[in-house]
Amino acid sequence: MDILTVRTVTKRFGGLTAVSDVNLDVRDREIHGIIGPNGAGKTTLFNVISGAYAPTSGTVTFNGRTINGKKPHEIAQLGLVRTFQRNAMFPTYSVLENVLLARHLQAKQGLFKAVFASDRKQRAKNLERALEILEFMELIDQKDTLASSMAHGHQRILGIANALAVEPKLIMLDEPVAGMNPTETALVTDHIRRLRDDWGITVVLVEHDMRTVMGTCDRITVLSLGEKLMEGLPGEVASDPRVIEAYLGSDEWDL
Amino acid sequence: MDIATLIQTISNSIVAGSVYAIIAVGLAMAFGVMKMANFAHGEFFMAGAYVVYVFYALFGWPFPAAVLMAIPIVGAMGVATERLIFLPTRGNVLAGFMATAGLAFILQVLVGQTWGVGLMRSVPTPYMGAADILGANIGWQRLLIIPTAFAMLGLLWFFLYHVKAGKALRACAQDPETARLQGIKINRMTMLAMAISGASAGLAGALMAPIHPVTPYMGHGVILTAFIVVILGGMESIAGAVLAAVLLGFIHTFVTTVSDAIVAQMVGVAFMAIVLVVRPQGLLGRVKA
Amino acid sequence: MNWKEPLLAVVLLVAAGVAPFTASTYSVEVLILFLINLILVSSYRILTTTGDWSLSHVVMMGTGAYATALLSKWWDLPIFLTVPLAAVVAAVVGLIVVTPLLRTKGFGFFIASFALGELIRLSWIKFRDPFGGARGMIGIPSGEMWEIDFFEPIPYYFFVLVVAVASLLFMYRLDHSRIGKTFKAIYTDEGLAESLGIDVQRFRAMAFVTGAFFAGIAGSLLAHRLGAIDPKNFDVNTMVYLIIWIVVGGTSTFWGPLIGLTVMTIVFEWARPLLEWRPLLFGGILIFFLIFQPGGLEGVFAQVRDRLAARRRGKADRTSAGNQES
Amino acid sequence: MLSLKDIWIHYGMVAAVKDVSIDVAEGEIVTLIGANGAGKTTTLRAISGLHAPTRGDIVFRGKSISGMTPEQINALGIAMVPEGRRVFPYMTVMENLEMGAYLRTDRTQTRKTLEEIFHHFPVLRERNRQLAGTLSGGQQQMLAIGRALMSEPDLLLLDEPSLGLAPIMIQEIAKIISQLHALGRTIVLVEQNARLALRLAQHGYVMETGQIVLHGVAEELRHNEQVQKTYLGA
Repeated sequence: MDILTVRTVTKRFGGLTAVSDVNLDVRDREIHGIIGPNGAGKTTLFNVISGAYAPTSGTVTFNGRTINGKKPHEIAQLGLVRTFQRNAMFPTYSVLENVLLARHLQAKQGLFKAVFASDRKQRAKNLERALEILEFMELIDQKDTLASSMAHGHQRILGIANALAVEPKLIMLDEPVAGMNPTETALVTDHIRRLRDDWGITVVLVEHDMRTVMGTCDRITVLSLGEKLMEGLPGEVASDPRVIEAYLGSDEWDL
Repeated sequence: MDIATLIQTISNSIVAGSVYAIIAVGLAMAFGVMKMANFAHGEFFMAGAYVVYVFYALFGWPFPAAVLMAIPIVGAMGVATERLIFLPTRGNVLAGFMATAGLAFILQVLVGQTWGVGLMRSVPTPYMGAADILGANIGWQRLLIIPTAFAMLGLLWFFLYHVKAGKALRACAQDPETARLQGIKINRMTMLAMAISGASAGLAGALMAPIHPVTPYMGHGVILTAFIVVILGGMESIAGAVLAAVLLGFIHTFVTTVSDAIVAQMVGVAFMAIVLVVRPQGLLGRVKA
Repeated sequence: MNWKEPLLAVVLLVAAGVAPFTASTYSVEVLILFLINLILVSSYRILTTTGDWSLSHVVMMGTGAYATALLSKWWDLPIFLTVPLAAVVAAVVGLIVVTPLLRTKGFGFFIASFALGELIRLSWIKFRDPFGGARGMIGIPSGEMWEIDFFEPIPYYFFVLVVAVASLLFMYRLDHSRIGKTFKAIYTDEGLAESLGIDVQRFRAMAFVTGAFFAGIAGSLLAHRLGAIDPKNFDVNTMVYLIIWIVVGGTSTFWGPLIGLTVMTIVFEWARPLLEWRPLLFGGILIFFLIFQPGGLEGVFAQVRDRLAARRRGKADRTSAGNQES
Repeated sequence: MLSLKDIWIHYGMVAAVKDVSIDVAEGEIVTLIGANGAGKTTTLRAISGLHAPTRGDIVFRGKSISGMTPEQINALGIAMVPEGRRVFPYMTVMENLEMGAYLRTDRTQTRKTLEEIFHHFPVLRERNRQLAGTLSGGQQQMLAIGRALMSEPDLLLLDEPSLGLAPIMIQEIAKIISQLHALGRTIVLVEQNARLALRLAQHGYVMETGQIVLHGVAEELRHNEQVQKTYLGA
C-alpha cells in the first residue's frame, strides 16, 4: 500500500521551474530515498510535501488524504513529520527537555487549563514516553546534556527523537548525514533503519550522498534538474549510466 | 470644491509630498544598505530646523546659506550614529532601532536644554508673499520646497546611478557579501548611507523651519509619517519611497481639506496597514528569494 | 523543585504588606504606580517570548483605561467589574489588532504595530464623543469596595497589590505551562516548532491577546488612580519607557522585566532633581544596555551566579584532587 | 603562488574543515572536488576572506592573508565567483561588471579588460543594459565570471560554476574556463561535477567530511576508484 503519493507535481518560482511533473510513490513501511546532485530539486520537492510550499500544480496524498495546500503544522499533526538539515533541536534545552518540549507542544488545551490544571497524570505520561523515545534512540545516557553541546551526530539523532515525539507515521529526513564522518554516518543510518524495523515508521530520506542511500534504502527515486530521472532498487540505481552521469558528470567533454 | 481650492490643495499636496520624499528617501537608504532603522530620523529633521534657527534667525546668515549648513551638520550626526549605535548593533535591526529611540530622547533633551523646552522657536519667513495661480494663494516659502526637492532627488539619482560610489552603495544594498568580494568597503558604505540619510532629514527640517513650529519635539510627528512612507514604498526601495511620499502627500492634504488633520493621519496609517497585509513587500518592494 | 523562588515571593509579599505604613503618602503613590507598571511590564514580556516585540502595548493599556472611564462613567459600574471588563475589552481590541499583524514578523511587526496603535490612539483624539479628544477624559471615579474609599492611597494600594499579585501569579504559571513553553519554542525556532505540529500563528495571537488583557488591567487600575486620562499618556514616549524597563531587565526569565522595572523606578526617583535632563539619562541607559549588555540585568545576575558556581566547583575539584593525591 | 597550510575552520563548535593543505602554482587550475557538505565551499570562502580559519595559515605570494577582510584580499588580486552566482540582480549587466572593477583606477586598461570579457562572452555585450536578475542561469554565471575577471585578478576562485545549469550551458562554461587557463590564468575550481573538473584541472584534491582524502595529478584522479567511491559509494 502506498502511504504517500505525489502526482505530477510542478513547482515554479517566477520563471524558474524547480520541480517539473514529478511522480513519487512511497510504500508503507519502506525506507525511500530521494537523491540527486545539487540543484536537482530535492529540497523543493521536500518542501512541497511538508507543506512549506504549495505546488504550482499536482497533488500530494498522505494516508488517503490530500495534503497539498495544507499548512506544515497541519501536515505534522496528520503524522507526516519532517526534520531539518540543521538545528532540528532546541539548542538551549537539555536532551530530555527537548523531547518533553516536543511532546508538550502536542497538547491541545486552552489557556486556562494550561495555567490552572496541574495535570500530573499527563506530565507523568509524557515523561514516560519521552524516556522511551530516548531509550530507543540510545540517547538516554545523555538525557541531561545540553543539546547545543552534543556531538554533531547525536544532535541529528536528537532531531529525529524530537520528531518521534509527535508520534509520526512517516518521517522525512533532510540530508541527515550531511557533513558527518563515516562513524557518525553509520550511527545515524543505523537509527534510521531501526525506526522502520522496530517501530514500523515509514522513512523518506532526501540525500545527496549516494553511499548512505545505497546501504539504507529499500527503493530510490533519482531527480536531476528538477525532473525524475528514474526509480528503482539501490542496485539498479547505482549501475544506471544516467545516474552516474548526473553525479559525476559526463566524461565526453569537447573542450 | 472650487477650482481655486482644488489648485491650492493640489499644490499643497505636492509640497507635502516633496517634504515627505526628502525625509523618507534618507530613511529608506539607511535601511536598504545595512538594515539601519533610525528611530531618531525625526530628531534629525528637528536638528535641521534648529540649524536654520541658529544660523539664520540668531546669527543672521542668509537663509539659503543656513539651509546648506544643515546638510553637513546633520550628515555628520548620521555618521556618528552609524559609528556609535548601528555598528555595534549590526545584525540586530530591532536593537539598533530601539537604541536610536534612546538617541531621540537624548537629542530632544540637548536641544531643549540649550534653546528652551516649551518655547516655540519662530523662524521668520525669509520669502514673504504668495503666488497667485488661478485664484489660489500659495506662499513662496512653500513653493520653494518643490524645486529644492526635485534638485535633491535628481542629485541623489545621479549619484546612485552614475557615480561609482553610488553604484557601490546599491551593490551593498543588494548583496553586501558579494559587494565585499568586489573590494567594496562595507563600513565606508554604511557611513556614506547614514551621511546621506542624515543630510536629507536635516535638509527637510531646514526647509520647513520657517513654516513649521520649531520645537525639540517636532520630530515626533515626522517619524510616523516617514515610516508609513517607507513601508508603503517597500522599505529599501528609494523609488518606492518617492512614489509613496507623493501618494501620502496627496492623501494627507486632500483628507485634511475635506475633513481634518487627525483623520488624514488615520487614513494614512490605515492605508499602510492594508498595504502591509495585502502586499507586505510594499508598493515597489522586492520579494527576496 | 526550587525553594528559593517561593521564599523570595513570601519575603517580598511581607515587605509589600508593611511598606505603605512606613512610607509617606507620596511614596505610596509611587508604589501604586510601580505595582501597575509591574503588571504592564510583565504582560509585555509575554509577547516578547514569542519574538514579537510590539510598539502598541501601551495603547492596549490605554484601551483598558478608556474602557474603564466609559464603563464607570456611563453605567456607574463598580471597580471590581470595570477592571476585568476593561481587560476583556483590551483583549478583544488586541485580537483585532494582531490579526493583520500576524502577516508580519520582526522589524515589520514592530513598525506595523506602531502604526495600528497610533490608529487607535488617533481615534481617541478624533472622536471627542465619547473619548474627549486630545484633552482626554476626566472625572473617572477612584472606586470603592466594601464602603472603603479607594481615593485614599493605602486602601487602593492594597487593592492594586491583590490584583498585581494575582496577575503576576497567573503570568508566572503561564510562563511555566506548556503554553509558555510553546511561546519560547516558537521564538527559538519557528520552523522546528511548526514541523512538530504547532500552529504558530495561533500561539502568536494568543500571546498578544493575553498580553493585551493584562495591559488592560494595568490601564484600568491607572485610570481609576489618576481620575483623568488623555491620549498622550499612551503615546510612543511612554512605550519607549516600557522598552527601557524590559531591555534593562532582560526577557529570558520571568524575573528580568521585574528587575528592570524596579531598578529603573529607583533610578527615576533618584534622578528627580535632574528634572528635564532625565530623558537623556534614560536614553543613555537604553543605548548602553542594547550595546553592552543585551541580555539585561538578569544576564548580569546569571553571569555572576555561574561564576560563583564555577568557583565553588573549582574549589571542590581542587579538594577532591588533593584527596586523591594524598 | 597560493598555499593553505594545515587550516581548520569551525562553524560554532563544528569543524567544517580539518587540517587542509593545498598548494596552487602559477598558471594552473587546481580543483577541489567532493560530495555536498565536504567542506569545499568553506575552504574557498576562507581563501576569499569570507571565513577566517581558526587555525593554520593561508599564504598568497609569500604573504599571509588569513584574517584579512574580503576587501583587502580582493585588493591583493584574488577574485571570487561565489556559489549560486550572486549577481547584483537590480543592477544592469554593465553596472555589475563595473562593480567588478571597483578598485581599479586606470580607465583605459579597464576598458581593455571589458573588451576582452565581451570577447569571451558576447552575450554580455548584447545585454549590457539589461538587469542582471532577468538573465538566464547560464548568462548569470557568465556575468559572475566576467565580473570577477574585471579586476584582472592573479587568482580566480570559482565556486560550483556548473551548479543547476543544463548540460549545454555547462559545456559552454567549461570551454570558457579552459580558455582562461590557456591565457595563463591561475584558477581554484570547486566542483561537484568531478569528471568535468578533473578534465579541466591539472591538480585535484578530493575532500570528504572536511578533510582531504586524496590529491594528485588530475588525469590520474580521473581514473581513480576512490573518486568514484566518494561520489557513488560503489
